[in-house]
Amino acid sequence: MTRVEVQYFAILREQRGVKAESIATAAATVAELYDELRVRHGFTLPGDRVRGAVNDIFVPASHPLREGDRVVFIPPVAGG
Amino acid sequence: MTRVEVQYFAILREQRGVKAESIATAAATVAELYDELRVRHGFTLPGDRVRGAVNDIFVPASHPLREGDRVVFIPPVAGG
Amino acid sequence: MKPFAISAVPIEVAALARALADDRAGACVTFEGWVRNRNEGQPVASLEYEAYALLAESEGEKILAEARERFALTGAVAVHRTGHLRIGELAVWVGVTAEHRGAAFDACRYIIDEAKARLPIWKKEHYAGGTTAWINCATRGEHAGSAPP
Amino acid sequence: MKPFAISAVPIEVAALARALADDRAGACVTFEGWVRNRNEGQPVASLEYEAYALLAESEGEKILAEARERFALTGAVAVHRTGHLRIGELAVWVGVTAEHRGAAFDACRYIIDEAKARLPIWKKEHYAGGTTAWINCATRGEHAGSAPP
Repeated sequence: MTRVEVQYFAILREQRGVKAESIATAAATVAELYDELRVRHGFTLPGDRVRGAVNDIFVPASHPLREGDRVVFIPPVAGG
Repeated sequence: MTRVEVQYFAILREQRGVKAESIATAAATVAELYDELRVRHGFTLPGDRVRGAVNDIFVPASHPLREGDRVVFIPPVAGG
Repeated sequence: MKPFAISAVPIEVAALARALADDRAGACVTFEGWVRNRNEGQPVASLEYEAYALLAESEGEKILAEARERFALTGAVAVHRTGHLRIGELAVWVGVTAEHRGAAFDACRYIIDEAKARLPIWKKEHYAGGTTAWINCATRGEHAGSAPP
Repeated sequence: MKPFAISAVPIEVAALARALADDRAGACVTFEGWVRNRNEGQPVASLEYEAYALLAESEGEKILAEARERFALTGAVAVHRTGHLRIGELAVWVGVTAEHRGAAFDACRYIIDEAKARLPIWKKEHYAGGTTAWINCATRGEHAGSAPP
């Protein structure tokens, strides 16, 4: 199990009801972690609409998780 | 003879030494008046580099002069 | 002053503009994004901006650096608000200076276009009846960041 | 307030910007033309602007009306200085508002491009040694006004 700190923004923060939480996960990648959390928390955004950041840097979905990482899931931006 | 009021700006004002003057002329058009004044005052700008305005409206070079008109000769603008 | 900043308090335009003063500059182009009273035909009461500030600032600085590389600029500064804003309030400010106006216009446009597409900043519209919506968070909208994951 | 003005005194940007406030507007683009310290490689000490004010104002209003016709604007204002200006001083200000930023950028650019090409306003550069030159008055430069004579 890997322990990571997860931060939420915007619609994800509202759907989760907290800004951040500490998670122990068997997920190996950012994408796997999102899928796990999506099921657990009922997030409406599919995984391919969400980008990941680890330790405040954008990362690909396949980015591996390491102990102590700060992971942020980034909903689509307003753009307008 | 037609009496008109002539106003000068920028390089024409400097070369003439006054901002405005009253002129009695035999010239029939704006272009003819400029040619007459260019010779008399030694203006360096050729006629085709100068636009005319009569009574504060741009006019073509062939515009006829009438008694009491206010005529302005407009050097090329800075543009930059 | 940081060239790109996220601000939770009203943007002080006068101070930003003063910071851009430069004897070599002949042109200054600014863009201001204001909260408008309707969006896609629907009346809007107010707007809430939320930012992932750390990443928004580093991505914002990257955008300004790209603009300086692509265009002949003398200066470039930008600030984006967060928090709950009223109609007419200033949400984002971009200021660019250059010797000539072409570069200033093109760079200012580049910066705001990239900022809107890439910064992890979200907006939530509040409507007259008390309902709200996160804009583009549902199914539309672009990914934040410069490259797809 | 006149939408286009020639001003012999310093341009008050704050008042002009306030006049553009509009709840429907989501974008405000401004252009400022500043007196810069060199032109075409030559150091400039100061700049003098002379305008045929009456015709410059009517031609300026025409340009603003064209911009309103071509682009979806909520507002457009411009002011051009006359007189002797120091390096860094504001010579011309254009402010445009629109629902969306594309129209605001395009219109602001249109207005300043047309203003520079068409308004009967001349500039005289003063150099360090005390010499001066009317810019483009000699052999280059465009005719003022919208149509050739």
